[in-house]
Amino acid sequence: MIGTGSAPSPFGQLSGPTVRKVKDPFHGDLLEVSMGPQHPSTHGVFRMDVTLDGEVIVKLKPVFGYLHRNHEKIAENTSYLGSMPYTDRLDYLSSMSTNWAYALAVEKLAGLTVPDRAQYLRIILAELTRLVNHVCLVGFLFNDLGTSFTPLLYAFREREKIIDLFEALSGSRMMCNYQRFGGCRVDPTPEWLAAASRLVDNFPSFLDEYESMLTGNEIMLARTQGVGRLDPKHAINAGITGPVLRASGVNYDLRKVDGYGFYPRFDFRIPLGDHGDTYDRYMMRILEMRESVKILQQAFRELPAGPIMDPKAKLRGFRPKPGEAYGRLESPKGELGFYLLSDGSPNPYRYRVRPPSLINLTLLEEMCLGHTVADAVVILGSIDIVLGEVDR
Amino acid sequence: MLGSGILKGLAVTAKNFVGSYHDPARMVTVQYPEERSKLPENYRSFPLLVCEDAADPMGTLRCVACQICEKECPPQCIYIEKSKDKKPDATGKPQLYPTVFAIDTSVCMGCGICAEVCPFDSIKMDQVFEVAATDRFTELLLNREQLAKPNSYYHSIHPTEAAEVDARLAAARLAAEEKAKAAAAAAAAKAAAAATAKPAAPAQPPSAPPTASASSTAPAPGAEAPKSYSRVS
Amino acid sequence: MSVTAEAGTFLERAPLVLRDAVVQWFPAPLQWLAHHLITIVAILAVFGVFFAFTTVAERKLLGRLQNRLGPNRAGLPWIKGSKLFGLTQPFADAVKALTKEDIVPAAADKLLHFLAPVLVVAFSLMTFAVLPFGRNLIPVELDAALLYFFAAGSATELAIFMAGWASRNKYSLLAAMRALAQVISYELPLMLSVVPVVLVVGSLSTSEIALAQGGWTFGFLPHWHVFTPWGFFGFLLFLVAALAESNRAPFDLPEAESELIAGHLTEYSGFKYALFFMAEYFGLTALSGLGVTLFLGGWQAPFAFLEFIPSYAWFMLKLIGMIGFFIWARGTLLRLRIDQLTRLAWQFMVPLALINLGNAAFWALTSGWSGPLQFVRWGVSIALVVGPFILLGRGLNGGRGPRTYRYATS
Amino acid sequence: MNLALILISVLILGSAAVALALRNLIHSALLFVGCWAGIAAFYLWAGAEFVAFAQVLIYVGAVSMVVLFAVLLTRQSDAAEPMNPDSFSRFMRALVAGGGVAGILVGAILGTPMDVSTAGPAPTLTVKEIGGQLMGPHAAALLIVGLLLTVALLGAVVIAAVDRPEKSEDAS
Repeated sequence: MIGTGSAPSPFGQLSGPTVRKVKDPFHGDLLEVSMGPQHPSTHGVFRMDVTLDGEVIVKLKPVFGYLHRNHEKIAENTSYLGSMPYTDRLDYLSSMSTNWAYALAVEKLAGLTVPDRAQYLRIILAELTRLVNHVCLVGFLFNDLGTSFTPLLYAFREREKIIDLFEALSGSRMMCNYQRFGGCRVDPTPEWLAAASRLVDNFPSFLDEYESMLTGNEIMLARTQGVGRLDPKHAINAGITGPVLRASGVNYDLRKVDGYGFYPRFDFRIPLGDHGDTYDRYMMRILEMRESVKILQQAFRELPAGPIMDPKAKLRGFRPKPGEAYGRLESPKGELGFYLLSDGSPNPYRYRVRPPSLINLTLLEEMCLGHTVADAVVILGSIDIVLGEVDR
Repeated sequence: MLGSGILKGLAVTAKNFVGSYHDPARMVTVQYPEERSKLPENYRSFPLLVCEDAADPMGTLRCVACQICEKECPPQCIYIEKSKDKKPDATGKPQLYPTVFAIDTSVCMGCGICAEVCPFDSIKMDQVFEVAATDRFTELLLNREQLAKPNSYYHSIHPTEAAEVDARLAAARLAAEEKAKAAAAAAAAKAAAAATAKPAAPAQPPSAPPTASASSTAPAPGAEAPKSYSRVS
Repeated sequence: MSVTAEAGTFLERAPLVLRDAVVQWFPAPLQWLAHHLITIVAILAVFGVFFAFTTVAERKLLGRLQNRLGPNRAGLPWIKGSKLFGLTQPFADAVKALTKEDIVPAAADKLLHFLAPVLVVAFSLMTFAVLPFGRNLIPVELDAALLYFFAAGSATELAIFMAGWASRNKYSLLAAMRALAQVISYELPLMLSVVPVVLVVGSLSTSEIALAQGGWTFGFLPHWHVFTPWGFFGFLLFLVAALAESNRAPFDLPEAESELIAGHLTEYSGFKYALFFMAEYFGLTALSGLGVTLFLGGWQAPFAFLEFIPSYAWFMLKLIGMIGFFIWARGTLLRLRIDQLTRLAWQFMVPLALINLGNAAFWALTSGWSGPLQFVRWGVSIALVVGPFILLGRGLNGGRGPRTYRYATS
Repeated sequence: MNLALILISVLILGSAAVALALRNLIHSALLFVGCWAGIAAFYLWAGAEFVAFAQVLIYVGAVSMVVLFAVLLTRQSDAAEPMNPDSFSRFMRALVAGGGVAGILVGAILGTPMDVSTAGPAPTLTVKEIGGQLMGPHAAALLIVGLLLTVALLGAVVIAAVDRPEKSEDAS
């Protein structure tokens, strides 16, 4: 019988199906079940070919690509500015931080500087996106655990308030298309800033109510503690980043490692987990939300006045000099990077996205072996994948 | 003690249940067709063509068919055909106008880049989102008659932005008039000078007005950077 | 064995008087048939409408739990724009269920596929025969009424198996096996939590159990079983077992949408699916009715001065209260995994039910104690139950608890 | 002979006979359930409510599940057509065995002195008296049956409990 403890190094594990030879008659043949792509709980079009021995998973093959839209090839035939609205469609739950990652890469490529007010605005919007993303994830995780939408709708009630702020600022709730190379597109009005800081101030009270409802819940403890354990060594070898990695106890957060934007000016802490199971991944998101609230409160206090756009930045006819650049930031799902290779023409020669969701998905099988189908659904929910980013 | 977590959970849902009757924060439903939540000013859905007055939309279109938005549009969903003749635009300068201006709203994703790069403030983002249609090809492919909306409507949906644009256009029109007067005065002075020295040389034809060169670099939107192009009639 | 209408307010006797009046119209040999037919028609009418409005109540209550309005747009069919706060929603759903195409898979076992919904509704309706709705309003006066209730209830398992097997679908068979494992493993705690009531009352007949809970001490403390330690604890066990038996809330594993689509109902559509839905609600109402009869004093009024309200109104009020709790639990609690569910049944519920049985025996034996001994009696009775609850609870929870987290220092 | 009795016996015997004739095991198992329900109806007709409901609860509820699970879980090889007796002597031996059993049964039924004619009104027996009887004179029989069932249950658990190594990740 295969337990996760005896799993060899992940790359060996993924190569061949480790199916037990059937010896005694009581263990009937294995049941091949394909969950998805049209399945209520797989967060979009994603399929898992699961081989079951009774209730226990013996082999799990993730199948994706149903939402592939040829994003990178299209980007090679569009101008740098033209690709910006498409980056919203990558991780459609956190479009502001994806925009920032793309803008970061282009600014590194073209050597543009960004005024202070724009840097602060970018941090404010990135942390607001982190709140939106983590609230969504926690809501969906409880939906997979089987509540009939109640925690999800509480989470979405809070998400709506933040999304309405994005709409008032950038013009669209989820497809913000807000950042430009060298700054931001629209300067927030004082009322917007007041509404945003009011929202951030009473966000912790929502989190307290949410935690009191669910974190101590016995069924939640039974369903998630010890489920889908991820070994730190395997996580590092597989290149996993973000809350999934930190839940296994590895201290790697790009905001501290790279110190991009004005993050070094803010003091915030990075929560780390000890067991690396689904409960830890859930708690990582809750604690990260509390840290984001601290960052936001400091940012609203210290937001300077001044221009939001680098005057030298040209909107059209933008031709960076030939060269390459890799800009990355800590998106709510992990390390999101954009690699750009420019040949001096208005279109990038090569445009590559490092999708954290796809890379976090590679170890899904190792986490699910030995668990039941119900656990596999919960483990998938705790990894937080968005198919727009996985398939690009 | 086993069950305390579950009881706390039940308490929270009970609080929400009771709260939904008196606490507006816990009753978030907006009954859509009857009640409508107010759209923020920056909200954008699909583009619209601004025309000066509602009576004669096709005559007073601001658009000069420069096709910048057609080139910049990421999904390439704008199609423009230039006119052969010219007609004077708001500041009196003869400009081309689009005979065909079609946007395929089934392709358009409402990103607003066309409104951003348009140097003549002629295409802006509308706030209509009830665009259900029964036929994808005819009803969602909007021609310029369907796209054109009067400036008054533009003021109603984007008040501050419209005010800025009007202020800028007015300033540009004033600058154009001064220049025209200055040019006329200079021409008159030259003519007078020529008249005094008329016997010396035949009157030179008035120098052709320098053609307007719409500088391609439309400055970034934002309150303080005025449009750097100038037009002389 | 017809129950004649006797003393009580007019409202109290109204249903019986009406029934006897109608029975007179029939010729003598057919009178007993008319008597029972009227009872059946009454049950079907009352609980058919009750089922309809339970579905609406569930959707509206869940809505309110989740900060939104439930269905409120269903109006009268031909009056344009009439909105009756969704009260006609169930009839709209019924029409939808009727008009939807009823697809039977080609490989399905036609006979069993058709028979399953019929049997599941029939058996869950049969359980209504022994519930005492009012002072004399009991459809069939049986001496072994409780045994009849559980016999009819356990027959629904057969129908679930038929549904799972007849659909010839890998998922529905897997889900049918899970549903059976769940229903069978929760039948034992359900019956064991009911046995203390039989022990104290001394009879299996539900009307006698309801009668035994009459009377009030000091005029306002009713003698309901739920106000005794063994009764309160038995009621909790009964609630959890009833939740599991009717496949609801934390135990709605068979139709767990996050796993096996719609469980053994995957291949059903149209009115057959609505029948399964109806059977689940009838089962839920029947179990709540039984719970009300056994623990909440059946049709007894809570206070002496409220005696004038007819007894069947009290029964309905308590029934609505219990179903309200089921809906509330459905809106809040997470779902258990299949092995946790069966472990909860065998390692936690069954031992506690047996201990509670001993506790009820202790309570029955010491009924003679009075004065200070009363407190000792209550103390021992409570300790007898709470002690094992905490010990078994700690064993079940496996030392799991909310964790504290460290923060990165660098 | 009472009409109801005839109807019930036709139901019981009919469903049993058809169950034997059917090839589909699940259908025959379900027909057996019909047969057991018929026996419960028989008890009801005889006025023994307690036994009838116990019969339905135990047979239609539980035993039918065991039979159906057994049919499902055992390997059904499709090659199992009915074995027709290949030689005459096997047929004779089968006839003798069947006949012998039938003879013993009929002999026992006819032999016992049952005064069918004076069947008085069914004694009205309340459940309390049945309880008293069970706990009083027949307590020993009840305890033995209880012990037997527990042993059977433990046996089933031992067979079913496959020695799965304790799953490491459930160590919490």
